[in-house]
Amino acid sequence: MATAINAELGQGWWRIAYRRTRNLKLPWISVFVMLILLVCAAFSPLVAPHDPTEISILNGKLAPGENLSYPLGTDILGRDMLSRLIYGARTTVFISLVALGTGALVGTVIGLVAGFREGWFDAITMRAADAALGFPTILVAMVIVVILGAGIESIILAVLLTVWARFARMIRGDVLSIKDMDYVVAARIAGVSMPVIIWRHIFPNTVNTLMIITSLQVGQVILLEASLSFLGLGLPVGEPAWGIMVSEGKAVILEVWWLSLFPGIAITVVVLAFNYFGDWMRDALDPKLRRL
Amino acid sequence: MQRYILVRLTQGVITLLVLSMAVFVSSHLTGDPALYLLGAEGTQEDYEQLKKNIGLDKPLPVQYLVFLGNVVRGDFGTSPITGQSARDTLMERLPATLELAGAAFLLTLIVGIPLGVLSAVKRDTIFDHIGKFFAVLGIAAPSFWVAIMLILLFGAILGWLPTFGRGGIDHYILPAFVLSWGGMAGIVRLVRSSMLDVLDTEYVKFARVKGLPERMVIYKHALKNAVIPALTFSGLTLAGLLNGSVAIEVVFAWPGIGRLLLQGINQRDFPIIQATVLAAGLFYVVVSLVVDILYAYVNPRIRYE
Amino acid sequence: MTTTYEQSTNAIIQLDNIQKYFPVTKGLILRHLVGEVKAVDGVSFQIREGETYGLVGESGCGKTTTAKMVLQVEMPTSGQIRFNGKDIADFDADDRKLYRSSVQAVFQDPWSSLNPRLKVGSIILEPLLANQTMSKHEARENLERLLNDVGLHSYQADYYPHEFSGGQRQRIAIARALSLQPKVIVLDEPVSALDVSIRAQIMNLLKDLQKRYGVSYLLIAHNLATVRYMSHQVGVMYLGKLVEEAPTRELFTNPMHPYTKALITASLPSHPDIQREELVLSGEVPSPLNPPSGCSFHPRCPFVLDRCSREEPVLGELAPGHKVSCHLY
Amino acid sequence: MADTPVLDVQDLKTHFFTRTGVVKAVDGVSFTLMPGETLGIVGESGSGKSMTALSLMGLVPQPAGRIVGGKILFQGEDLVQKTQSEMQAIRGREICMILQDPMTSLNPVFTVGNQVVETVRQVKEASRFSLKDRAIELLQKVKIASPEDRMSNYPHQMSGGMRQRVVGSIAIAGSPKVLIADEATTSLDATIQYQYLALLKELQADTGMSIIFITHDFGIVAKMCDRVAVMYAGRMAEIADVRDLFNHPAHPYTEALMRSVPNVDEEVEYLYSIEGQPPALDNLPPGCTFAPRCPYVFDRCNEAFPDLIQVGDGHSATCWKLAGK
Repeated sequence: MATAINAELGQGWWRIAYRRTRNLKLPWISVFVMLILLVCAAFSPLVAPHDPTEISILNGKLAPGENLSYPLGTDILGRDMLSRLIYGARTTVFISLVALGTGALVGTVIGLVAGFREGWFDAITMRAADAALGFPTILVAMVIVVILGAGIESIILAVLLTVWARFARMIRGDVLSIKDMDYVVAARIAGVSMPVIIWRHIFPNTVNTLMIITSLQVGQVILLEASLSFLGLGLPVGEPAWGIMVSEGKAVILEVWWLSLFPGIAITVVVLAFNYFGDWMRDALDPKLRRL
Repeated sequence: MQRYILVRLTQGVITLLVLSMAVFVSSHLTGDPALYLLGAEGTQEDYEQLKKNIGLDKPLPVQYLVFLGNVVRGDFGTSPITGQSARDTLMERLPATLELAGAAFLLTLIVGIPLGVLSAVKRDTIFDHIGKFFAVLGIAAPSFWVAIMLILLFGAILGWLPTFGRGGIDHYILPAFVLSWGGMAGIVRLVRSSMLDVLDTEYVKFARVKGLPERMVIYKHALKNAVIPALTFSGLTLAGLLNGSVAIEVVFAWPGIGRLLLQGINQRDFPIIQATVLAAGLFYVVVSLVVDILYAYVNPRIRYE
Repeated sequence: MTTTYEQSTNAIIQLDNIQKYFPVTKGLILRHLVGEVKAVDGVSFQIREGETYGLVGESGCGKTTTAKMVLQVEMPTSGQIRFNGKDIADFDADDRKLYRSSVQAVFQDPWSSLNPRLKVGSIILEPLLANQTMSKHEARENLERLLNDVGLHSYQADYYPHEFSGGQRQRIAIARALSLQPKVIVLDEPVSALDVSIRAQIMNLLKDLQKRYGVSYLLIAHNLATVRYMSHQVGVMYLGKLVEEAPTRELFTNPMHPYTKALITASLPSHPDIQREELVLSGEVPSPLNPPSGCSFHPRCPFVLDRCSREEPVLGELAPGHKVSCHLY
Repeated sequence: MADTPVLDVQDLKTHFFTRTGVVKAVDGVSFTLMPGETLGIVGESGSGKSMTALSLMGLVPQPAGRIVGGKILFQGEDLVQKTQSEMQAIRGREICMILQDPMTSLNPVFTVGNQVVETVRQVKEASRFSLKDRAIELLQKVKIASPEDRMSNYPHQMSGGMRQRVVGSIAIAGSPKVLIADEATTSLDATIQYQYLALLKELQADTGMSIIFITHDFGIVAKMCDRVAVMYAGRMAEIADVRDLFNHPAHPYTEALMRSVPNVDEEVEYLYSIEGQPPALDNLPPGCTFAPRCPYVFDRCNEAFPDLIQVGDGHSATCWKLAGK
């Protein structure tokens, strides 16, 4: 029994992923949602039936289904909800990609170095990471907005400031345990140089963790962006961003209920899809991380 | 143990210092504070005088130290918008937020821990599925949106609950629930997974082997070990309730510091921003310190180090 | 007999009074030294060409730390390690490179000793390719020879480690250790993680390889039977010190140190009818942070004398090649 | 010694139902255990020896694992038919067990005293007032020095050997008739293991309980056991009195295993080694599970799994070679 578990812990990523996809059901719904999101983001002008900023007072406040050319209805200014949602996907994907990408890069590099070198660099960066992890993100974001003003840069910076820490912490933990593995010791004994050891032995074995955290963080990033936009601290009002759309609908919720409903559903479904996918990936790749 | 607390304490103080620098810098980066305070009718002379009065002619580090000294004494200055002392405004608003956060925190623990335990013990039953669904939804749905939808449902359509402002007990129900949901979901997930881990351990197996009834195996041997990680998390949740409270206070028109902060930002009211941000920071630092001490206390392996 | 032994073989690696102390610190901000864990405290022995030196002892006796110093993963606090007569401290870059390729290791846990991301072929060839450049063709030839040496098929080079059982993985680890044609291989508990029916396969393989290539082994083990089967010379360690050393047959037929005797008593019999002289040790191994005065074994020793708690015994040669550190002799 | 066995296991089958198929962890195991007797169950990892022990305790991991056949007669009553709550009353009082790893058998967040006392209370061996005294008495029995002081220690403050003694004291708290030691000394150092084995013998002499040693080590069997059952790939290979087994092993696996173990007491130039690996339990060969590695294999071996064939008094083995006689 124990050997079977050990065998699972030490498998190559692609092989295990392949084997698990055969045995374990892929979260098809999640994958489907993620694909739709990506298609909407990449090809918004082609997918959207209308220009999201096109104002037509005559068609204002159309309820969903009332006019088939506007399947999800229109807002007060007569802008098409569906098109705005599709362009909103673009905003969401862009911000998540940039913020998460830089966060992952910075965090991974710091984590690798901190874990490998230990000493003062490790002490300082990990204390900072602890502080960044616990500290209320919105507060950080608000301070940044006060300094830089509202806008995409502020959102990205706010996300970056918290996301790097999660990557750094987890990757460092991985490095610390991999460093003590006998295969690393064997490589040192054989005279393999340090950069080669990091590149061949340590980094490839952190990739599982990297993928898992990334997919679990996407949801958090989307939520954060939406919250900031909702509070008016993100993109300028009127832009097609889901958080802003919820906020725009808030005042008229009793009358035009669909304005807030649909973007909220969009956020929830997308975040749900990424979380499920992350959970699935974690279970498939690394059951040790169940607590993440 | 002492060392551990000391390290955390230093870390907290550094966090607050960094935060104070950030808010201090923010007021200097985004324009000239003196111009700000002066208003539209001020003359060049008034301007110079004002600068001297509030020490803006001194070098930046000195200004920061003066600022820090004031802050430590609880003096955040006067709001140029309302003309009131920022500290007084803060103190006026603080109870509303603390009450809401407290109510949400209680809800989080009272519902979250049992649901997590139940979900793990009754694994793969209807309890587990409900627990898991609830947890996943709590993490995925944005709280501000849930709040709006609940207002629509319970306030507008059903008319059962008040939807804005602070008042009787019924005013707390919706905001406290929405505020607690995210953290509650996190606790459910965490307790569930750590409970599952603990149920797999040798000492739980041995507790069964020696003939303890299942109830004791779960509620004595497994629970304490499973709740220890949840404790740290719940501390973070409490600190993080400030996170959610800004949006919730906005949606429910709750007169707390979250809304105050947002107002401050929109009006570029720096004394208010500084006061609220630092108060929130202090709250976070204190809470996480208390939780760390508590954690060390319930975990004998750390206590005896 | 022992004299011919001495003459026919010479030492490849010689440890001379090596020590390894790990500092223990305490204090809030200004950490200060409160003591040292004397993991290895003055150990001397030599590994001879083509022979196996077995190092036995219970957990915490310092045998693994000693092995790590031989592997240059840990640096000794004091003492000398000589390789072909030359002190490691005086090595230049070329010497160091030569040492690196001459001393290899096989570890206990075959699950953590192979990188799960690399194919077996690339694991086995890594030491070789890190030390010399060679053509693809040469590399392939070397790989096939190594796989063949450890009883694996050449097609298995393209598999990943997880596709092998524990015993096969240990064979892969042995092939990797052999790739540089080393003079010495450190075997750290090479079979204790394996199933009983697999252990003999691996031990026999190691013996065969020694015969064929004349490689020396430093065997670290806690199981006396394994040590007896594999070794030519055996050293017994207790709390960081060598308490007895002798050629294998001599040590097992005529153990002298009370601790060695206790270890033999405690090792399990191979037949229910075997009755051994009862020698029960009381208590457990003391902390190496605060070892007992005098002979560190005296609190557990059934033959303790007055002077044992005061004077530290020295390792003395009582019979040819048989050294014991005990006041009884 | 009484003639009725305290434990009579007949054709026990414990299977695991996984996504990839049925794993026959225990597949037809039979043995008896007399009062005061010590039985060794020997096997390699995956031989089903530990799962046999868990089946006896009624603790087969749920929901994947299930006892699908056979009987476990304990003093005449079939434990397989018992409900969980009935089994709970038996565990600790009638049958108890010592697990392999003393580092993890004790709960890290409760004191040693707490864990001993709760067991004493559970097995109702003492009135309420003397719970603590009884706990101290138990710790004395396993030779823990100054037990009063040790009561307030946490497990992490003790050494491995000491912890395993505490585990032992808990296991005997209910004066069980059967004690199962599942690799109970594997993780201990040689001299500590020796002390522990001596302690178990002493406790057995005191209480007259029967002991089942689950082990992979023939040395423990030689030293401790009266009778031995050898398991291979979930099935019984051989069962015999310890001297019979060591003098005349009947099953080729037993024989090969014994010859492949090195010996402290004599010099061996070259060990016999069994080729190949034990089979995967979800993919067993059709006939005898040992056939692929057996030096004596012949046609019949690949056709059907052999019956348990008696070769002497209380000595039988599952091998077709023996049927030819």
